Amino acid sequence: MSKIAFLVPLFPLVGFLINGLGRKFLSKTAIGIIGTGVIFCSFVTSCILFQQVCNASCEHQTFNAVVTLFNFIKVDAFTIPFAFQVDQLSVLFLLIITGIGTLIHLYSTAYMKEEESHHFGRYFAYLNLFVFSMLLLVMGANYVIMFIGWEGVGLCSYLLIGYWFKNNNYNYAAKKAFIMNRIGDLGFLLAVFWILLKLGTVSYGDVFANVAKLSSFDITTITLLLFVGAMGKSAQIPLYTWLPDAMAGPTPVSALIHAATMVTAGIYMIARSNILYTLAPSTQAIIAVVGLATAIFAATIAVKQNDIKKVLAYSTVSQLGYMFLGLGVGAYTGAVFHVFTHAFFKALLFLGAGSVIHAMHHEQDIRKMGNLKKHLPITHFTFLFGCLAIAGIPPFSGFFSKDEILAATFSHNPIFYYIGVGGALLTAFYMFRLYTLTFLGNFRGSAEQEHHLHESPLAMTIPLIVLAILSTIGGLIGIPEVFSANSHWLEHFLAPIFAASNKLITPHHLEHSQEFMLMGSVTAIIILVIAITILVYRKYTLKENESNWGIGKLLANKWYIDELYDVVIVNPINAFAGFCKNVIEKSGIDGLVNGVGKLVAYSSRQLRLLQSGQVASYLLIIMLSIVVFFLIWFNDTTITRFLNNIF
Amino acid sequence: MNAIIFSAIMGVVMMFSGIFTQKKSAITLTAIIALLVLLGANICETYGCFSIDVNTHNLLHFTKFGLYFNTILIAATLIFVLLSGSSIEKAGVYVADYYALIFFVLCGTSVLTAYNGLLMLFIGIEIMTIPLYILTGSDKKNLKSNEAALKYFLMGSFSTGILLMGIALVYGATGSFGITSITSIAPTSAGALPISFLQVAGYILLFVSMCFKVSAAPFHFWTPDVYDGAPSVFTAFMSTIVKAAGFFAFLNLFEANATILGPTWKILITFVIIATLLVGNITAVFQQSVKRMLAYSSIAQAGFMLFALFSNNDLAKEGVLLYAVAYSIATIGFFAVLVKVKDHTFDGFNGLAKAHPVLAFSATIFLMSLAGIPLTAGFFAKYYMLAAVVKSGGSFWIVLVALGFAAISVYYYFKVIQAMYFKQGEPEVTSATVGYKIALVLVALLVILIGILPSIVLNWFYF
Amino acid sequence: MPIQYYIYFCLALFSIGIIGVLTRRNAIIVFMCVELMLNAVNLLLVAFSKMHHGAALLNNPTTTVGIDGQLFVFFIMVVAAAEVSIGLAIIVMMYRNTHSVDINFLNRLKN
Amino acid sequence: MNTVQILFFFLSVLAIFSAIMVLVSKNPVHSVLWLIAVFFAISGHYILLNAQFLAIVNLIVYAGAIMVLFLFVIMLMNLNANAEPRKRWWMKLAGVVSGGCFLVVLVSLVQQALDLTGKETLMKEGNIGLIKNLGKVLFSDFVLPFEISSVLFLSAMVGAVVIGKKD
Amino acid sequence: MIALLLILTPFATGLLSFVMTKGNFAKNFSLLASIAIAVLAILALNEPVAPTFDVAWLNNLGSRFTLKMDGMSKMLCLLTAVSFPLIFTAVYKNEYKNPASFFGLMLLTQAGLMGVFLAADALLFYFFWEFALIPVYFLCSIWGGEKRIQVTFKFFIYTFLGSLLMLAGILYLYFHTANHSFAIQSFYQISLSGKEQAFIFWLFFIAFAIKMPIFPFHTWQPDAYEQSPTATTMVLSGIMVKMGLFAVLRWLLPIFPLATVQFSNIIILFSVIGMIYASLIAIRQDDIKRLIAYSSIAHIGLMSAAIFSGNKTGLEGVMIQMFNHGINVIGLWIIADLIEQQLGTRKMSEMGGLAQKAPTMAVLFVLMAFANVALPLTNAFVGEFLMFSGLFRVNLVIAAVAGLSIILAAVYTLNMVQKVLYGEVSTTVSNAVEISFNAKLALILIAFAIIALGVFPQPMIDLTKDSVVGLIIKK
Repeated sequence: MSKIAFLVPLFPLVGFLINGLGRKFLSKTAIGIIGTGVIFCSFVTSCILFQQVCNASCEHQTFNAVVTLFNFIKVDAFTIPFAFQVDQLSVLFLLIITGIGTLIHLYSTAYMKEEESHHFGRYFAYLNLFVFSMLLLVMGANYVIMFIGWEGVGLCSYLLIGYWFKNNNYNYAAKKAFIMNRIGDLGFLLAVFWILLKLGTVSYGDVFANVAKLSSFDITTITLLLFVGAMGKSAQIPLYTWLPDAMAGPTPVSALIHAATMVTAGIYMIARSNILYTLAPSTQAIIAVVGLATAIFAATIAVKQNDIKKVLAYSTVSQLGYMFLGLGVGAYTGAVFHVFTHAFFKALLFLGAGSVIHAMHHEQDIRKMGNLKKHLPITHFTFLFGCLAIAGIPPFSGFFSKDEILAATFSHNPIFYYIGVGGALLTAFYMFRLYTLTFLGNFRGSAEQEHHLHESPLAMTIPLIVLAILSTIGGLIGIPEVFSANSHWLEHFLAPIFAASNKLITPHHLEHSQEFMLMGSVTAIIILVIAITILVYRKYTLKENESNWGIGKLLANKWYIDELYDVVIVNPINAFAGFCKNVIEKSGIDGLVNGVGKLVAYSSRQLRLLQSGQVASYLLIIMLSIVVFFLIWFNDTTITRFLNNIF
Repeated sequence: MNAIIFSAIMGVVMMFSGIFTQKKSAITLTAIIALLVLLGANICETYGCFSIDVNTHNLLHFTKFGLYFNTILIAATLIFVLLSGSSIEKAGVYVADYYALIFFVLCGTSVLTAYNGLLMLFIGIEIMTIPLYILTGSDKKNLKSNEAALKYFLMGSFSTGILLMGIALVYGATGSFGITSITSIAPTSAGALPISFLQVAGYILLFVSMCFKVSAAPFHFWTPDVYDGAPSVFTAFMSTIVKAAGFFAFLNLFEANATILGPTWKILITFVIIATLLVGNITAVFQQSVKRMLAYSSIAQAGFMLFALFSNNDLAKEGVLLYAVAYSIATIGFFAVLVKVKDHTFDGFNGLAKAHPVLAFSATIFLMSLAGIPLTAGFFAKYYMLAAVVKSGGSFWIVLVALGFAAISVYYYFKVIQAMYFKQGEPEVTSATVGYKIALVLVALLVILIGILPSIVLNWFYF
Repeated sequence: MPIQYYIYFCLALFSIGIIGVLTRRNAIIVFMCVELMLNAVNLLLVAFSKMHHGAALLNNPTTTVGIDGQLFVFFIMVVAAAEVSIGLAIIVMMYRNTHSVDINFLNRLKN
Repeated sequence: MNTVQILFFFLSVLAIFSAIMVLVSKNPVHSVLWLIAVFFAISGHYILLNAQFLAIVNLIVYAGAIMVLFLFVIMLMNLNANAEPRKRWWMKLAGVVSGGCFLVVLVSLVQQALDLTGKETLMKEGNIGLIKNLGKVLFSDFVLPFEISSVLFLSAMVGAVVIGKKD
Repeated sequence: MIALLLILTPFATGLLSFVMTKGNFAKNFSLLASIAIAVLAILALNEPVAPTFDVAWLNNLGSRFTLKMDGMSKMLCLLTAVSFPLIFTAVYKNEYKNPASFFGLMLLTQAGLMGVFLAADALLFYFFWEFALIPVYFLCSIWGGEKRIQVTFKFFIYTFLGSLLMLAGILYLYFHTANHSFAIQSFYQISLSGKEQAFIFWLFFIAFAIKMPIFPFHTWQPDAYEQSPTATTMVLSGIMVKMGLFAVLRWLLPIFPLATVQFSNIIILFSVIGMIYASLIAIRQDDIKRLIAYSSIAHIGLMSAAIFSGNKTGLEGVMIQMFNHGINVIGLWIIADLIEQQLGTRKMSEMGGLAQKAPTMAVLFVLMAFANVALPLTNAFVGEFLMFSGLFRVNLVIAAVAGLSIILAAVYTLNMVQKVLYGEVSTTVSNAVEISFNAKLALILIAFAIIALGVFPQPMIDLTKDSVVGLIIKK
């Protein structure tokens, strides 16, 4: 029944091939239809799979189908099948990826309309390839297939960030993204090797079943190394700097890859390996700390950003931090839930931003916007929904998922909780700063821009509307127990995945009253923050030489982290490489090799002086040699004795 | 015996051929025919067919190995004359005399391949060298040639003095001049020295003078100057056939005595081998003249040949045979090209491949053979030498040293190839006939053939 | 006479010859010193020949042991004669071209 | 000390003195004359050793023919004492030292060689040095090198022609 | 018989090509010949038992002309056989002076390479080892760049010195065989003491290390790659370096088990140092050819480290990576050559925006580049995965350090891609045009192989499985 699973990635692959190879022959319409169509087909297939999984879990059967296509690598020590795993977790991600993917493809057909035909084809080819890779990542039944997807999405991210390849800054951003991802990938890879070494298999089923065979050191190391992979892919401290730069890519790309799907791969991976992490509490602690730190850190930076996409990018980093916090405190369902809702509202926000940028003719500075609600009503409303969702206003989806994570954090460690809440307040602040500057107040752009302001075409607004609806109601799949018992559909749905972990986690449930109080107070404060923010920023006027000072300057410059990396890592490596190239290689090793040659030449020049041309000196050397021969032969004892006698 | 008699007769015939004809090519033709006769005579003897039955009173001892070696020398001379006949004709006016002297040298080599006592060794060496003094100085107007001849002569006679002193001391110790008898009378008297001092001293002096003859360092000094100064054709002859014969004599002399000389003997030989390889290879690197480079390279090759003496086993014997063939043919061949090129510096060879591809190709093969590149005869020659050393056991490091020097030798040999193939230039080349070219290519192919199947040389030895 | 005396004497002559070769510059004199060396060898050979002969006479009054040594000397003389003729010819040729017999000037060929 | 011994030492001293004089004489002609003196001394030794044939041959061939040839050449070239410039002193010293070393080393070794003690040369007696005996052996056992020597002379002759003839 | 044909055909056609007076004819002839050889090699793949060929050769030396074609040989012969048609296709439009000689020498090189991979007799192996070198020497020196003579000479003497050391080792071993034979089986049966092994091992290893080349014996390589005509560079880096690896697998590991165990750590260490070192240098390279050269050193370093990891996983990785690296690096060289031909420069700082002028090439270039960084689903990934995995089994830290090269590879490869393809069109690029059909064909074939072997590596792994088993059992 899950035989159709292979179709899910196959459709995007076909789309990639058609668009990629035929980009010069196909019309834009055809490309758009093919590009979107294949993803839609995948979506449909995913829905069918979802249905099957649902049916199975409703009947309380463990649905855990592994579809093996062929043996990818089979060597003596291990076998790595090219296999897909269709279960609750993967099917959920399939829906997100293909669903949002479809919407964003649709959106892109309009957004990228101005591109030349073959670039348009290239764009869709990349996008399809990305979906294909992402699907491999999610569906892979073992770590290697996941790694294939893992690197594949990195590649597509690289290609799409550098889509406008004429601009070298974009290329640098793309390169940075790829290399930072690679750092993480190395960790991932080492973890895979470790697993292979200890267990001889990388298939999830076998690994999780044999987890008992691993020592706690092994598990800690493996989980840490995997987490390094996740850090890279999901932009956590210290490997987060690529994500804001990745905004160089087309906005739909940011929406799909750098908000909704790819960056959540790390969460997926950890959720997938939850049993390992549950058994490695120290790793979990690290994850929680890193996640929380990232959440706060990115939020502080977002406060001072003026580029509409940058704000969203840091917000993404921050939200990913929350997800890791959730994972770190053992709230796997919560993390996945947040992935789910975040995918909706962050995609929505990015697409909305895209719509704004589209309307503003590629103006991205929010200080030069304002009062756009008049011209872009649909965008405005959908964006507002998104903001409310991310700020965590009930009953928008963000509220439920974030609350679940924070609740779990509270029971885990209250200090983390308060810090997390602080981050949530910052989120509300910067999101509504963004919203206010963009849509409220006065228009601060040029007159020409104002003249051309218009609402986006249907292909762009439909995804916005759909996503806005989903952002609003998406939280309903995970209503906390507080409100009604057994209402958390997601938890039940994913229960088989986290079953093993849940057995090991001692649930500390909060008192309902306490939970209500926390929820209520936090919500109240957030609303207060929003109100203040709107009031402050709706009066904002563009100042020419806006200077930041103190902490503001620090934040505006992103804590100087890029500069720090340059000084601490990049420059020394470059300098060392230069030293290798110019000194060690040239003077050292090659010098040694050439030195041998020079030595020969030198000794040649010296030795030939022996050939003086003088017969007498030739004969002299002969005679001396004869004497030496005699001395050698008779070990010169007899001769010294003689010499002692005569003198 | 056939070879000695026929070479003497043929020498006289060549002397007189100059009286009967003034056509130089006719003289060359006569020489070729005479060489063929000589070759035939020598081969006949190997198969037991003698012209005159001479009682040598044990002064000469004809072995299969020696006769076969002599056959090789004569054949090499034949190749030499075939390739360089025209150059000999241009070397001077006394063409017939030159050929006569070459035949007298062959007489000397025939003696050396069969000698069975120090007397015949001495006479053989003298017969071989005295014509060489003359050939070296045959370019009378050329001061370099004069100088070379005088140097060669002075140093040669000096080394003869050393040789004779050695012989005298050995005689004093043993009372005999025979090689075999010397070994049988190894003194065992209890003294300060394990064997008779006179004998050891004699052998050291003999060793030195033989080293001189085969130009092993540090007794090699005459070689570069003489090879450089002598007319190129005769250098080719001297550095190949004569040297090979010298080696044979050297090997024969010490083959039987190495055992009684004991371990110190190896130290001396090792010293000489290393010195020879060092001087030959290193000094050749810096040479500007190809001819002089070849002189040094011939020293280096001698270093390799000395391994036969070092290891002193059956493999060494075969090896020296193969070495003589490989080295002689390649050197003769390369000199045949060299004499055609007017400018003997490396730059003189620039662009030869373009102007004269056949010459360049053959020269490349010869040089590769000299460098010991596989699939040329030179490789197996070196191979046998080193294999012999390994087989004799111990001293593996000396093989490594030798190989290091072999790598250096590639440097200077390939400098010529570089000049010919990779550099631009207009080399001045005296006209080469079609016959010459065909002969050259055939010799080059022979080098490759031996390189692929060395057994064609060696199997004759086993019959 | 003890054989050592002859050996010492001949070695002395031989060494004087060598020293002459090494120190003189006149090619002719150098050559003469070589002849001196040969003569030292000759005498040594004869001395040895007589030594072996004397030893053999004790056992066999008609022996000819040692005669080969004297014959060897004869051949050395023969060869020396031939060598001298060639040597002098070469020296004369050299002199004709350079008007000098100084071997120190023989340095066109070097290095 | 008997006559033979006196004669031996006399001839030896004469020979060595003359040999040294060959070296140190400035004038080549003097060198030749001193060398002839050496040859005479050596011939005297031959006679002492009863090697009459060699004594005579030495006189005829060396002192008579070869040295006269030398003399002729020297006269021909008109070389005199000043014709030979000074050699660098250290070259001379090195020559003397190395020749001396050679001598010292060999002499010291001969001294150590115990197997030579007691061996004596036969003086005056023994008839192997007589022409009759030598001739017999020369033309029977040693006929081969004798014949082959002809090749040597032939080549020397050819060589002299090739080199000596003016073209 | 097919084994012999694989050597004879290129040899004979190479010689034939020399005598052809018309350059164009020689070119076409060589292309056809190389295709025929490729067909032969593919036919050989299907032979169920290892094809052998054996005739008497040097009887009194104990050497026979023995060829044996096991899985590893099959694979490398296949690599050799398919590379040449690709190379010939790629350079089809290039103008060479005296093309008859050029293609003749190329085919002779192929014959030598085939011989190396097939020889089952030490002396024969040595012969082919040298025989492969000579034509390359001429190719590089005649058709190379400005500094070709010195550079090639250095390369030649360096490798020649190495092979001389190997010869010494062979000699030593020969006299330790039971029956004084050069046959590989006799060599395998030699039992040497640990001390002897430790000594002779290095003689062989240095020869192979120079050929591969691994740090610190690599300095000839970037110069040689830079100066050689690109067709030759492809042979050098694609196939010839595999000679070294192959030789280690075939001749070193089975003969010196003790020494291998003893020294594997230090060799792995040097290989890994070399990887990082070469990667770092590659980061700072501005010359595209040198960059590829250093990248190749880094890759070879990994292979050599994996060989000495001494487990099946690593060895199987090496086996297939030998093939994959060959294919990939040839692809990169084709691109580098095209770029140099079009732009007249190899300096990447002068390039930029080539993707706009030659989009097809850009796509293929990017693909090759990502194969170079071993992206999954390209062929290189499988090999590197297995090799790292094997290395990991030996030493975690070393594997982790070696893993840094994954990151560094991304840095320099993407640098290259970016500088060449992206950005605004620079002045040197402004006249560039799309690549010609033949180059496209060659590159597309390579691209196809990259993807196909990246997705379905298993046939390749199966092909060489037996060879690996042989290597391990002896230990």
